[in-house]
Amino acid sequence: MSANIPLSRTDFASDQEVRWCPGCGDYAILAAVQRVLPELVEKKENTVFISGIGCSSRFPYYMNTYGFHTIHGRAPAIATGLKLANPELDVWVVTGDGDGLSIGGNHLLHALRRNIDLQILLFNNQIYGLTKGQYSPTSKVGKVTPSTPFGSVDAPVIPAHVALGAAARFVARGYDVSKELPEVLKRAHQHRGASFVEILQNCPVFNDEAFVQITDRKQGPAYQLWLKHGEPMIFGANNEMGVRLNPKTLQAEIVKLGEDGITEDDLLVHDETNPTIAWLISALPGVCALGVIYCDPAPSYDSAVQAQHAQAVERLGEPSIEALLHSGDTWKVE
Amino acid sequence: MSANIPLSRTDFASDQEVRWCPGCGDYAILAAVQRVLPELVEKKENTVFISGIGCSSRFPYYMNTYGFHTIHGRAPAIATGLKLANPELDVWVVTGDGDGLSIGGNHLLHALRRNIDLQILLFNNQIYGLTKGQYSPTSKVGKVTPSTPFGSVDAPVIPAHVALGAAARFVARGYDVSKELPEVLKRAHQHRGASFVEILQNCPVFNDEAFVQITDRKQGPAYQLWLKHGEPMIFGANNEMGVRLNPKTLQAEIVKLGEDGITEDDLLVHDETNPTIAWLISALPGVCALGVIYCDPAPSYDSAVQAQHAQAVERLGEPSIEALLHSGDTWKVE
Amino acid sequence: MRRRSAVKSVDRGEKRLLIDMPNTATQIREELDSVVIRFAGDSGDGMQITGTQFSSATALMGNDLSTFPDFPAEIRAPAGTTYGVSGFQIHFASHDIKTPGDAPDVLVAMNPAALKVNLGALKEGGLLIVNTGAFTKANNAKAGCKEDPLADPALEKYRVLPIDITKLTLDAVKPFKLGAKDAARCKNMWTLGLMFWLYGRDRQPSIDFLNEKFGKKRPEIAAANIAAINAGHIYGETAELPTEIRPVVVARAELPRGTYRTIDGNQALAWGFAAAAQLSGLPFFYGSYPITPASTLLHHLARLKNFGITTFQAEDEIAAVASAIGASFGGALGITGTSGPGVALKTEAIGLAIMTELPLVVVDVQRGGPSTGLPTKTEQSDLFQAVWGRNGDAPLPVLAPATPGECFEFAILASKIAVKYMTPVMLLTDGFIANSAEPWKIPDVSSLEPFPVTHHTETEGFSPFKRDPRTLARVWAKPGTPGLEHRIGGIEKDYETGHISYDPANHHRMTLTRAEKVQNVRALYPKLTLDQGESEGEMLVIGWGSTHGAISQAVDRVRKSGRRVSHLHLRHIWPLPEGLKELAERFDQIMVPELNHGQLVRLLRAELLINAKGFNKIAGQPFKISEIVDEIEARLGKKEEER
Amino acid sequence: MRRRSAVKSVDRGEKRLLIDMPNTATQIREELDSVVIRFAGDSGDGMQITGTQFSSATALMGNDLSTFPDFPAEIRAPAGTTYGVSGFQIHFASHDIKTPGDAPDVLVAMNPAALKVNLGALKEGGLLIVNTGAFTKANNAKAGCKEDPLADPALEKYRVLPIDITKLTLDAVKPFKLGAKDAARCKNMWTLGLMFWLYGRDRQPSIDFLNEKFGKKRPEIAAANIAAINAGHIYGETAELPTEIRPVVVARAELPRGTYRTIDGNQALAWGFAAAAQLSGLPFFYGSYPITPASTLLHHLARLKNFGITTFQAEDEIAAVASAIGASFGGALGITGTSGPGVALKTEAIGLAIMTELPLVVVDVQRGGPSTGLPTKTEQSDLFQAVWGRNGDAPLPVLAPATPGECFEFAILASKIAVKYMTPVMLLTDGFIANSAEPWKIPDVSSLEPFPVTHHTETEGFSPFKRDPRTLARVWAKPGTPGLEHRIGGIEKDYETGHISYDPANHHRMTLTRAEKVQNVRALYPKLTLDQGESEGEMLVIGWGSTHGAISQAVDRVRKSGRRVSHLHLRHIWPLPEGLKELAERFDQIMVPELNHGQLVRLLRAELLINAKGFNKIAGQPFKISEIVDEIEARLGKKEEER
Ligand SMILES: Cc1ncc(C[n+]2csc(CCOP(=O)(O)OP(=O)(O)O)c2C)c(N)n1
Ligand SMILES: Cc1ncc(C[n+]2csc(CCOP(=O)(O)OP(=O)(O)O)c2C)c(N)n1
Ligand code: SF4
Ligand code: SF4
Ligand SMILES: [Mg+2]
Ligand SMILES: [Mg+2]
Repeated sequence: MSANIPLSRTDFASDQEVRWCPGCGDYAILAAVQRVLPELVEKKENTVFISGIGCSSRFPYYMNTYGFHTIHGRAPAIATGLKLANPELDVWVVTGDGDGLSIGGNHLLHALRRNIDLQILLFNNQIYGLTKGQYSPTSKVGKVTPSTPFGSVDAPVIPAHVALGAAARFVARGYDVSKELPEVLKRAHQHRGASFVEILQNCPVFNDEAFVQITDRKQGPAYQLWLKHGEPMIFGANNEMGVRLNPKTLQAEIVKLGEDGITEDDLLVHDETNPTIAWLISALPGVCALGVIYCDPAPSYDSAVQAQHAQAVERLGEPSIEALLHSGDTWKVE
Repeated sequence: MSANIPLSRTDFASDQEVRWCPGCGDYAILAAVQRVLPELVEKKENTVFISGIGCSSRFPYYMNTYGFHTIHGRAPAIATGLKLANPELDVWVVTGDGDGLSIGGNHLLHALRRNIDLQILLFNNQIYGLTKGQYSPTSKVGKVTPSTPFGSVDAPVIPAHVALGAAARFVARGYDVSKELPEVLKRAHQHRGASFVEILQNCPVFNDEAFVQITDRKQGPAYQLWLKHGEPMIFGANNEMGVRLNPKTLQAEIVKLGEDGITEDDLLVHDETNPTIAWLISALPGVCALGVIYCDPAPSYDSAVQAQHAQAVERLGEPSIEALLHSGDTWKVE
Repeated sequence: MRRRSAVKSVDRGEKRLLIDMPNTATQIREELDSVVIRFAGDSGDGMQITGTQFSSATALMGNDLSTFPDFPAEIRAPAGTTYGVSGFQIHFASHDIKTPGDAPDVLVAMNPAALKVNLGALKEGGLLIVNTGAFTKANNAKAGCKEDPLADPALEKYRVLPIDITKLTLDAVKPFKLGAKDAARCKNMWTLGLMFWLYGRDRQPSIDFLNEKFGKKRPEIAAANIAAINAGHIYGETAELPTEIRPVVVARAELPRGTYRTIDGNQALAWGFAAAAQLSGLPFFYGSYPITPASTLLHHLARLKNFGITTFQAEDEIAAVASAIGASFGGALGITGTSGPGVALKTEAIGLAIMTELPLVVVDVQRGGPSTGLPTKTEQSDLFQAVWGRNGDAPLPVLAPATPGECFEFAILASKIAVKYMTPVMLLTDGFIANSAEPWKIPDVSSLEPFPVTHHTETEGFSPFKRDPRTLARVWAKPGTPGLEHRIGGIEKDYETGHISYDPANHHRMTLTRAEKVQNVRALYPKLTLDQGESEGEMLVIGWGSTHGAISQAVDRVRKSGRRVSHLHLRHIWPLPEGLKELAERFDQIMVPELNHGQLVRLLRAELLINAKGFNKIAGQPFKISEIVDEIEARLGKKEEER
Repeated sequence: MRRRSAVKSVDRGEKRLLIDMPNTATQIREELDSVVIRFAGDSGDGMQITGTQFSSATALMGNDLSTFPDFPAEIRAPAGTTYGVSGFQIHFASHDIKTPGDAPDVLVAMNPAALKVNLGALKEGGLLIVNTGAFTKANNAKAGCKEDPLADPALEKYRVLPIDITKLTLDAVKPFKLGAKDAARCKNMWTLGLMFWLYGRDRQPSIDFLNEKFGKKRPEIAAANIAAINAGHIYGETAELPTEIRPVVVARAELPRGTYRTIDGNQALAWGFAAAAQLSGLPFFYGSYPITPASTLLHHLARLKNFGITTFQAEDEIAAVASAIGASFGGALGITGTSGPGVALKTEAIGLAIMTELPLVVVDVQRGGPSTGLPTKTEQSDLFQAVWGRNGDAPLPVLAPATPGECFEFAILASKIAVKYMTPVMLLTDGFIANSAEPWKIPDVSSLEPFPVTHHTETEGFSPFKRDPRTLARVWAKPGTPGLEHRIGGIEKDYETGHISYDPANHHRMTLTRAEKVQNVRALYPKLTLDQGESEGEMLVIGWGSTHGAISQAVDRVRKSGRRVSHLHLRHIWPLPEGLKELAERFDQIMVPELNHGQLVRLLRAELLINAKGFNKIAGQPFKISEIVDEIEARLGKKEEER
């Protein structure tokens, strides 16, 4: 507990046995978080994980930090109160595609809009794991599940789009077994204000290989566009592909470098602070943007609340209940 | 009630006295709806207005159609059930910025995502009218209200962005006293699937002149960009201004035609079906996009549900409770 | 014995004034014990301001008083309609009073609609002041009157004073060159001036109020309104009023020594919570979503930022309670407030607070239900929801102050229970308590007992569910404390370790423990005492909440007629106080008047197995004293000796 | 009198088979009246399939039976841990039985964790079959056993049959060249085969099941599993088992004539609703959000699209109930289903349905609470929430079937009440009813009484709140009907016109009317009848819901010992049936066993003022018969003649 001994990965592992199914992507995410936290955190006691309900939301039990496994969908609202009451805490929210986008969509929206300084990690496995496999708001159209035996008929949302629509100031994407995940988490942590990170997560039991195209060790890299601020959007196993914008139609195209005389100069350059680019690349056809999609900091709600409190004391003076009760009209009976 | 006599405006006015404050923008919206409905509707009895709670949500009482003044924030969910149970109805949802974006944000998101065939009209007065003037999720930062006596500190959302983030397929914008409002409503009605229409609405009592820059009879037109599909984005009192896209930075600029040799050809051309354009123009600096921002139809949820039912009957045959109860393993005791 | 008290000095914020009694030399004042006045007009007529100004002036005169504002659900219903009528009733007296009065002695009707809606309430022979200027054909029509309502023979039962207030006001404010609308709006101040004259009230406080409100930004408005007050006053002094209309004097009430102010329930709650924050030494967090009639609690608290009070207008009631739970988890005093429909939405999250044993106060300012119901009307129909309305066995303490003033102390008590017992607490008030003002003796702040909370810091043998053996409260270890890192959640937990446990016996034990902990709260209750009467008799009337005044007066009346009736007012609904069954069994009958369809009465029957019988009014309106008197008398029947 | 019945023919979907009794010539079968077996293993061991297959085979043999699946909250807890243990208990007998049994006669433990968790339950002298192959050092450690649990002297109290099922299974399935995992997974079928031999059950249905399930896609899996069944069976026939382990025969139960199937509660509900849709002629809409243990109701209904059933997986419980209300407004039969925390969320919207008087059925499949509680365990702790858990005076009918089979008829009754009385109805079941299967005599569909609903179409004198003078139900006029355009909402409405009304007297009247309408529902109740015993005596045991079986058996036992105890099972919780108070008062004592902290008991005391006393178990587990027997006996004390 002394501040001098640097924290290590094991400091963040609780004594509870991890109870996810064998092969669940949640294990890899847990490992990534436990690995990166020692780099980010000085005082373990200031770290708090708040979750809703779902397989993913079991996360806090496995972290040897403060934690609160709350109720379905409400984690962002509970985290908001916690952060406002105790602004020096480092508050992480862990949620799922059902918890965060189905029942909890509105709280997510408002936590992002208000720009509360939270790291919100949404484990997207495109399914309800804990309740045994019903489809979720991110499941693909036609998904056959116990509640949609003839296939689902409603279109999914793109979590990054929901976040951008909610006026989020930090949006990123990663996946469970990716070695870059800790780096993405680090960026989210650095950002003051609400950071939204979608983490693609495999559920081997109810929705196996939903992201295999992207996450496959061998084929995957060809479909991963790792974003770098200020750099042209290049991807592919041999960095041979790129993203180009058609300025007339405002549509993005996947192009091959070298073909038809296309060079790096023709490619779209990533600008983290540009919301239109963020919107566009969140839903590229045929390639998945990963890393920091959008980062354009603004003052956080909690810091503004603190500032208002300080101003109030300056303007209205130190509080006195006595004076409060006697404010306005009073009279004496003797 | 005979189908032969065409319906008129007064057919849609109920016998209830309209109880909004004098000068409330809701009157103009009511008039616009009552004016346009006879053009859109053949059978008045098939028209239903569903609302939540708020001044705006009193709307159904004044329409001589079927109506349901429900509970705060839940109108889209109730309308969803209604439309699924009775697909031939023409269902309109009336909501406010508090009803639709604060408490009801999640139901709005999912009604849009699912693409239920509803017309959703959100009366945005940037305030809670009915509860006497607290700030709303669309109120400007710094807004002083009874609940924010020192000014609000959270950033508002842009309703059109919320809708686009929710994967809406039709997004439009109008304002209360605009003469084009009926036309916008007509387009919303034509669209099969969920149509989202934000209507800027003045609340003279608690948030007077919130939109006066845009809606002012004289100055207003200079700030109104009425969108036309396939046409360059021109606006201004004398059509002298335009919107140009900087293809490098992907940012929109307001330009003056003729200045620096700028011609119509340099301007961004509106494409209703392009989500990136929709995103960009929903939040232009210095000018307000009005009319149809986005329209890119996809099969509606309700029609897909109907199709599945028909297929099920085809595949599984006419229903028999007798057969159902005897399906699987049974045995006889004699 | 109370003394007839004297108002010595009046402290108006910074300023100190001496009241000079209005000059009553010109006319002889009628001396009355108590008066009930109802101001009624269009929502736009400013009746609520007239009412509150008249109340302040009356309080400053040393009368006891009680008020009842009654306004429509519409923000501004179209002018002149009956559903747009706004009313404000005030009862003031030279003795201790507890209700805004049954039937008004005086009705001020500013337009035909107000007359139509309120005339039925006026006492026979009562004084009716009407603004004839508003009785135009158009206005009569808007109020749905075919004939001229002033020509109605029904008026003959009353003493009618017709005045063209509109015209007299416009004349009075002409010098200030206001627009037509603003000029007409001064009518209410003209009326106030007349009433000030009639009841010998001092004008200065209202003049100060106007100057403060409009002085800086629109001085001409302030000046015109002040002129209107003065004109109304002069009119009273000089006009040749019918002789039966005489100025009135109501002597000072006998009130205990002390400094007084008027206060309404939501204000008292806000200040009580601010006091609780200081007494506990905890940061204070209020998460809420606006809803009538609870919104003003948020508004009051939002102004107290310098008290270290954080208010948060959440996106809905679920987020509101969730944020308060989050704040409590973070070591703050987390509070949330709403009305019935909002409590319904908070139900699931309250269960989480029960399960995780976190402090929380949930204020329910009840209104007419079910569903949206009668949003601006009062009712007591959320008791079931408060005590029993949750999934699972989910007990929590439920408190109910009886008057606006008591809201102050109950905000403190609720907070104290929440942190001492690590439990959510439900605090039930209602629209009537929230909105009506009463004179309130300002408590001596130094006499309020601190209950300092220190969060747990000891790492040795720590478990988040370690309990205090006496209270059964678990320890409160807040994030940020080194060495106490732990996880809690809504799943059942092991009694010892606090880890998740699905063990059957453990669940049984934890359920009993949570229930027992809530029962233990009775250690903080005062001894059960009757509000009035002996501890045995013909009938015990058991009430709760805002019906206190009406029941108290009714029992008083019946007792004066010689009946052995007592009044017990339950301020602690759950757990019920000890000794209640024994007490109740010493009475022949038990009557439970409630503004609902019978909720406390069922709780009492279930818990105590006593044959309590309900007396129910579900009209969105408080009880009248006479309604309760009549019911008691009917149930008692003739007195024994008369039989 | 029931006859000892004979299973004549078995109808398995299309196929018709004749059961050939297993050859028992080689060994003499022990004849038993009833047997309780518990299968226990790791979540990954497939114990639920073993259990259901054994149940089907047992049902087909003509035994009466009752089952109790008990699985962990984790989807797949790590293999070998105690919290990952999954259990399935089956009770079958030659007589009518009603519970899955108290203590098992036979325990099958597939690994050390399963042994550790379940051994305590096994009857002394019971048969313990253990898979020794799983008792490795690593597995012992995972189960938290330091010593070899098979060496534990505690085992001496039981008849232990150690078999290396793992090895025997791997040997049996070797020819099919499965991967190691798939091969090991056949263990449960080997065990099933052994148990089939032990109890003389037919293997064919399970073989058919396997062929159907895997036959097309993975025929090798089907073949291996079938081989495992056969190998287990052969092992029983040929292995030299200890002589005290003898094959058993349980004679057919006496069951009424008819066609039978097994059914669990959620399936019965789904089919009941499908029947209700046909009987009423209404389109059917089910809006729901997944939650344990209610999700399978959604799954069952989702498959019935050809019945004109629309299912809608909403974004949350509020949207689920809201969509059902919208559907009802549109003229359909709107239903929603969930568990306790979901009902909490639906509270506000249910109030809207009460206020607008729209038909709606809310199914609450109760689970352990409060909050997230014990999601996969059973409890009866939502009764308060169902009856009283809403803001405002908000009554609605509450029904509670007692068995899985009764869910079918109660789904129909709830739907009928909803549409006949234009009211939401709460239907309470629980995790136990939802998941456990019982043989169910398939009702004669033609005997189900239709209740055709025709929506209102008459424009003459129409008001949406026009009431049927008998039932007090308002008319149901659905959008799309010419000339009946109208608006409804959550604000109080005028009794006559249905327009918004803030009138005090009207609100009182409407509140009473809504309450009276709900009371009128009793017209659809059957006459109040005891489930067992005379209508007076020493004790009346009043139960409700899933405790029926345990109470019934317990009362039966106590009665056999000569005590005058009767059993009343309330299936209609609100309003309470008529005649209940009179009946209850004819008993010396009233005991109300509940799986909660005392909810029905309080309702009975409050409503009837009877001195009912609770008997409560809050352990997430059903009552054991013996627990109730002991409690009854303790309360009765010695028999009079013995005193
Ligand atoms: C109020 C409430 N409704 C429903 C549930 C049941 N429930 C638990 S988790 C869950 C969905 C989980 O999906 P997701 O958030 O994607 O998490 P995953 O299990 O996939 O990680 C649901 C519906 C609940 N616990 N509480
Ligand atoms: C559950 C619930 N919470 C809160 C309220 C109180 N309430 C009624 S309307 C409203 C906000 C209205 O704002 P908006 O939707 O913008 O409508 P407007 O009045 O501005 O048209 C609120 C908070 C309520 N009726 N129900
Ligand atoms: S069900 Fe899926 S998401 Fe849940 S623990 Fe298992 S593998 Fe992971
Ligand atoms: S408060 Fe505002 S929004 Fe409401 S009716 Fe009045 S003017 Fe319109
Ligand atoms: Mg998921
Ligand atoms: Mg608004």
